[in-house]
Amino acid sequence: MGEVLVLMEGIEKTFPGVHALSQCQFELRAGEVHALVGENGAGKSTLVKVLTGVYTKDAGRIFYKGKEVEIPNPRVAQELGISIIHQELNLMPHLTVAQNIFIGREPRRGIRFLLNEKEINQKTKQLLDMIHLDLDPRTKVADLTVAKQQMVEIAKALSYNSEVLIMDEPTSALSDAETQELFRIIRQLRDKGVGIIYISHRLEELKQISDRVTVMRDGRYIDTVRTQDVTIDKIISMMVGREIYETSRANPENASQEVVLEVKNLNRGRVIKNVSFNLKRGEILGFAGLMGAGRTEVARAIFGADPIDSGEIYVKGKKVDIKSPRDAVKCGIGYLSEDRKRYGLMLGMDVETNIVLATIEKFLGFLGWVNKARVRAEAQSHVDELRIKTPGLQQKVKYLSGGNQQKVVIGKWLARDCEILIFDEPTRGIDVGAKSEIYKLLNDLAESGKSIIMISSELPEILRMSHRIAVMCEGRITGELSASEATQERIMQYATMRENRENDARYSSVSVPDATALGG
Amino acid sequence: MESRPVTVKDKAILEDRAKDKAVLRRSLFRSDATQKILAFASLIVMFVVFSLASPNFAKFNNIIGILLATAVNGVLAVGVTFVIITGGIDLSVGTVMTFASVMTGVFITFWKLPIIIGVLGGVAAGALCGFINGSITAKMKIPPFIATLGMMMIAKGLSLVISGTRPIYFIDTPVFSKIAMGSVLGIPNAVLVFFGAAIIASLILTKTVLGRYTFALGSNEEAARLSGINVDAWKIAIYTLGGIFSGLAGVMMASRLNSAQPALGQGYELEAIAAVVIGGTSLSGGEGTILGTVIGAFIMSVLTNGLRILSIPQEWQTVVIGVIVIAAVYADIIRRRGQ
Amino acid sequence: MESRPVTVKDKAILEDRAKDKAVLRRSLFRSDATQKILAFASLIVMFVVFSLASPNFAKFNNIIGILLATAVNGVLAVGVTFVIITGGIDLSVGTVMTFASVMTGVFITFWKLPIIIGVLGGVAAGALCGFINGSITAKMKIPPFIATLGMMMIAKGLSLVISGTRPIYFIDTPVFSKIAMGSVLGIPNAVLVFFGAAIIASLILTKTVLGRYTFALGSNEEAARLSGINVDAWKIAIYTLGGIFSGLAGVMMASRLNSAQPALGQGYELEAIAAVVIGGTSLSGGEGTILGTVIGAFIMSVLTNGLRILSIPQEWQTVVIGVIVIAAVYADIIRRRGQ
Amino acid sequence: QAKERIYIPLISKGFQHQFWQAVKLGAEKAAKEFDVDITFEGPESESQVDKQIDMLQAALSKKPKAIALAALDSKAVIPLLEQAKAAGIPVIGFDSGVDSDIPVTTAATNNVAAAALAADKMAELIGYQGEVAVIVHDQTSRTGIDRRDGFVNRIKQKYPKIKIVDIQYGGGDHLKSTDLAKAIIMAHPNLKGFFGANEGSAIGVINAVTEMNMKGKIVVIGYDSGKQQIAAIRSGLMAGAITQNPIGIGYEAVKAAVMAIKGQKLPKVIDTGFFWYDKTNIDSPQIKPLLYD
Ligand SMILES: Nc1ncnc2c1ncn2[C@@H]1O[C@H](COP(=O)(O)OP(=O)(O)OP(=O)(O)O)[C@@H](O)[C@H]1O
Ligand SMILES: Nc1ncnc2c1ncn2[C@@H]1O[C@H](COP(=O)(O)OP(=O)(O)OP(=O)(O)O)[C@@H](O)[C@H]1O
Ligand SMILES: [Mg+2]
Ligand SMILES: [Mg+2]
Repeated sequence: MGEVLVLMEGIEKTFPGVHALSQCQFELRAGEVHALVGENGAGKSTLVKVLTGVYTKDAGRIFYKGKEVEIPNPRVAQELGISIIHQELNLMPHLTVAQNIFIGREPRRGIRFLLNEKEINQKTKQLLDMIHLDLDPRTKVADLTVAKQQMVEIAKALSYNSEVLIMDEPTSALSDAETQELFRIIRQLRDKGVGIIYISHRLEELKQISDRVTVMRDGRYIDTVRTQDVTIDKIISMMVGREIYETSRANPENASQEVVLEVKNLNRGRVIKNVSFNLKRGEILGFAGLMGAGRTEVARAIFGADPIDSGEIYVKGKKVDIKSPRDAVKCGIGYLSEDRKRYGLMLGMDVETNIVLATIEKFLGFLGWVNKARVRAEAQSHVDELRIKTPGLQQKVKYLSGGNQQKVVIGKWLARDCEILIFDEPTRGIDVGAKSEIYKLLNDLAESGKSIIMISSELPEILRMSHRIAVMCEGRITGELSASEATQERIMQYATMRENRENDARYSSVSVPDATALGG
Repeated sequence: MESRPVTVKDKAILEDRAKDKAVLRRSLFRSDATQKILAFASLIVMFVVFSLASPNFAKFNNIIGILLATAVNGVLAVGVTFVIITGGIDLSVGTVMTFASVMTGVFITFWKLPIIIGVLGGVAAGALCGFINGSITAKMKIPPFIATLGMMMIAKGLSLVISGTRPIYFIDTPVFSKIAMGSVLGIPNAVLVFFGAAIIASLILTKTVLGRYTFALGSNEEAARLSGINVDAWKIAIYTLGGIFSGLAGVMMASRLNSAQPALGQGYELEAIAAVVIGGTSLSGGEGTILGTVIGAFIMSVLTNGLRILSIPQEWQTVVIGVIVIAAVYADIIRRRGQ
Repeated sequence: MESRPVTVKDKAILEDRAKDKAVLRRSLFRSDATQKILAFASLIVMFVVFSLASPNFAKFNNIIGILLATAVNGVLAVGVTFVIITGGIDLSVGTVMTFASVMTGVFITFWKLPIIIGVLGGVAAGALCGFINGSITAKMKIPPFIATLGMMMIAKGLSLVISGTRPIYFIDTPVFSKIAMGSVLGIPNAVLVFFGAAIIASLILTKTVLGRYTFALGSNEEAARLSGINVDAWKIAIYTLGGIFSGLAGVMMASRLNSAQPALGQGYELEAIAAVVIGGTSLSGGEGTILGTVIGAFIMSVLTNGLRILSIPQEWQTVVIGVIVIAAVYADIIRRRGQ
Repeated sequence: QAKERIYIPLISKGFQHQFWQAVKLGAEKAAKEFDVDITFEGPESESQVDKQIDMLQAALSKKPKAIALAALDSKAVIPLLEQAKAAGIPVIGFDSGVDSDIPVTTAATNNVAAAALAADKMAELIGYQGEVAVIVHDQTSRTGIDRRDGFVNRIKQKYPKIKIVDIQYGGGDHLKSTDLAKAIIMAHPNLKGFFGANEGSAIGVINAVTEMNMKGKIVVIGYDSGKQQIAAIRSGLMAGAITQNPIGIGYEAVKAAVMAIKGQKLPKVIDTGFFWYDKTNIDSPQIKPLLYD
């Protein structure tokens, strides 16, 4: 490890109602990958935002290569050679990939004002090739999947050639293959002497990629350790300060045989092709597949969020005609989307309103009068149940950390008391503690007779939680596995079972990567 | 929960609980109420300044005049507050108001219907326009700016067509003018109607489902839809409610002028929207209060009246109002930032 | 690239490649050009209908009349397109135009400066107003709706104050009226200036940094800020550019009327904004084209002219235009959805 | 103790237009002469009846010795006039009458008769037959309606061979009126005469005729004065126009207010008159003082 690049000490930051950082310290050396971990709301993002000039610190000192610096805005950080991939996507959806990557430093031609579009497209192409991302630089970002957008963010951060690169949960939207690609790039950079701050809730990644780990809790610095000296369990206990709930492998036998949801021959354009499956009472049905396999599409179609071309849906044996989410909710179906900010939350509104949003009709009196006391009690009960960390029911959701936001969305559907719950990537961007709570919650829900569809891109999670697993590829269900027969290998086999014969021929010899390489 | 030794986590929870209380205290202090009192303060300052500048300003008659001048625009502003909180806009409030007053005239003067039917009919005409605005916005997915711009023109044209481009007088029904101009304890009915409407609106906004959904639509419409809310229907309901207030304003206007003036109305939408925004409601939706709107409407009319009383030349009045509109919103922004 | 076994990742990439091609094909098909040709088609339809309805419509003189009637509003609309693409709005374009024409009058008629200085001065006056709009919006964080509403009133008041509420005539400088009313091959200069301004605007929007940041701000301002762009400075620049176009419109207006009319201007902003939106630019920012705006402006003026030629009573004209504004935007929405 | 100065507010129908500025000029002249204070204000457009009422209300709050009013809608102001009467404030009408006996006097132009005179002149100039069009500034305001109806009714009654082919409204906006007039001329190629019922409308017609090179082919008659109209009459572009006596209106209104305060007797109507002016009499001592530019 080389010289000390960044040294932060005594950092303080307070938001209205939240002491986000107190006496925080952090050290980054050249040529190391330094992981920053902690529960949701521990202050990780805040710390790196202070370092990159997004927030100004209340107190404390920052040294860059030994010299004390002030970083009042992102531009200064860029000029120092610090770049960041934010936890939330920060792209301009109406602009192309190339335009996004070179925003703010467009090559000019002629008199200084003319853009050189050709050059940025070329440079972008090179950059994308470097990270093995095959995209046309002229594609509009709005047309990309979240995962692709995340890769574009990574490409953008790389393009600065910075000496310090900060990645705030870069893998939360990535498939395992893409994650491996990212690690390859990170190692390359590290070998060149770049210092990397790596924030993630996927603790198994730490062992693969990080040299040192700094743990934060409740806005405070806990400790910095060398990764090879500690176990994951040790890190976890440092993070949460307690033991966490661990499921044994979900019981393969599902008690009930009663089918609560049956989907027959669902079709929607090219993204859903003849999807049929059923869901039994008290069952957790895992949906596995690669990025873009169509799992989200199926969920949205069932939920009535998108129109379908054909297909039948039966709830408890009765054929239902779901035309809108409203119909679905009436049939007792709840859907927790994969992009909570866009589809799940009213960011500008308080925790209470978000939790009771789908339920409020239950608390109405004469002329639509809302019974505030009952609403409050309902919301409070879910805040307590889910241990949502918030200063109060009136706190605006946008001020909660990502994990707590996710819990608020879950709270909304628990309040609604739906028979059938579809969880789309329920643990995306959530810390281990909260994750285990969510697992426990899913199990409790299933035990209490609710039926759950769980879409997840994390195979270990799928394997651990599901009674049964459906695997999708290219809009079709390519296989169904019971918990006992499921392994990562078999799931991957189904997940890559392509329709196109030509592709099959060309790739029949492809070896499925082994489980460890997939991050298991 | 099963019994287990107290862990670090539990301590953290206890600590959190203490922290929460502090936060709660702080957030009570910066509650909406406090904020509006501060906004109210700037209204008071304006009042004091004008009172010192002219002995005629703070006289009872002039205050009543200010209240009257606020009433119609205030009701319009209250109505458009709902639409703005959903993240929409309603440019048609002014001409819909006119349309409603023309329809009242048609019912009462042309068709000789009872006054109460005329009043309800006028309000219903406003509601209909609002309903159409809402339907165009919700079902045809036309941005509200355009939908209501279209409605602005349609209502304007129809008012002229229906009235035969002539004012409709309520000469045969002298009682009609009492709706706005009668008074209780010296306070004109129009003012009482305005306050009544504002109170009802405030209750709707804060205590009913409609109010909650108004905020929800403005905050994240897609999330609302995916929560099973019938977004289109509620949106139509909210625009209809806005139309009802425009209709009420139309009846008040007709009563005050004892006539339906078909050419009036355009330009009122900007005044109403300005009042809403000065009152702290955000044009991007998701937040706002009726009390703020009422204060905003008063700031506008106190200013206009005060400058008139001081006999400031009219062209300068325009300049001053322009500056104050910006300053008032800026003060609101500073205030929020300070908290 | 080092050689390595083909991985799942590669498969995904291949899959994506197919997808990307589809996207590419789709986006070629629904490229801006195609879309604008479709928008143009509805203009043509309108044209044909009016030509059939009245033999006087498609006469050369009337076409020139339509072109002239579009010129001033068109330049305003082109200017406000930039602001709208950033997700903002400019309600002051109409009165800023008036302010610029009054200043031109002051320079040329009152101060006897050379015409070219007067013209540049008028444009500069517009730019100044735009600069102030931008500064208030960017630095004071006042929503553009309010900032420019304030500016609308300020510019209106100042125009009256400066001109002494009297028109300023360009009687001593007959050449001045040639700026708009001279002609080349029968096409009035005003029309040529309009087309020139539109072409320059289009180049700025698509080929320069300013244009790029215009889209970036409208698409995701926070992301632009986090990318190190000096958002405030660029925003000010964009509003200033809008002001320059308003200034140009003011000079054209003054030249056409051979006088600066200080009482004119309010109401022009809604027409300009309507043209922009009819042209397919979204009020929520991030997308839009100058060609669309130009077509939108023509749709408005062809409609007005055609209805006049048909001697439709004016109140009905208002209704029809209201309906068509909504219909035009709806057609655009349907068209996009279809693709 | 200094004697309190007499204050008289004038509430007009507008303030931005030339005509009202001329009225204001006359009022100021009288104010100087009689040593009183005046203010002059009016709403932005002649449709804003309620704005005028607010202005009147604010003016009453200032406790003036007298008040002068050009009512946009005479019926709508009656409650306030009664208020003034109760407070002992004499009300003077100007520009157009108020349907009430509260105003002690009214200094006004008879717009209907004035427009009828324009119709007579038009008939004469186009040889008592052919197509004629009209642009009016406003569809609903008293002045707009009176001038339109005065012109149209006279044509209908006295000149059956003249056809009024189109009446449109340009809001007094010079630019809009120009485009409007052009469209009308396009739509009616045989148009022989064009009447613009206020300054903005008349200028619009002149602009249209110039832009379309129809000078000499269409007889243009205007209303009021102003630099451009006067120039157009001198150059023959406009055949002539009706002028009222705006300066006189303002002057008489203030003078009457002063007399009313002093308790002097006033006639019920002060007719300030209207005149036809064209190339021949534009510089005559009778016309010249009535024109403004
Ligand atoms: N802009 C803000 N305003 C108010 N509070 C904030 C703001 N940003 C963060 N917070 C609060 O600061 C604390 C730290 O949040 P931060 O986002 O840094 O956590 P994190 O460790 O990144 O969590 P996660 O893993 O969920 O992303 C949280 O309690 C959060 O609610
Ligand atoms: N809004 C959209 N517009 C266009 N195409 C979309 C949209 N959303 C998804 N798709 C496409 O639909 C297909 C199925 O995507 P979907 O999101 O359902 O996959 P998924 O299995 O849930 O994967 P992920 O892990 O990315 O969520 C993909 O080809 C994707 O690109
Ligand atoms: Mg974070
Ligand atoms: Mg998905």
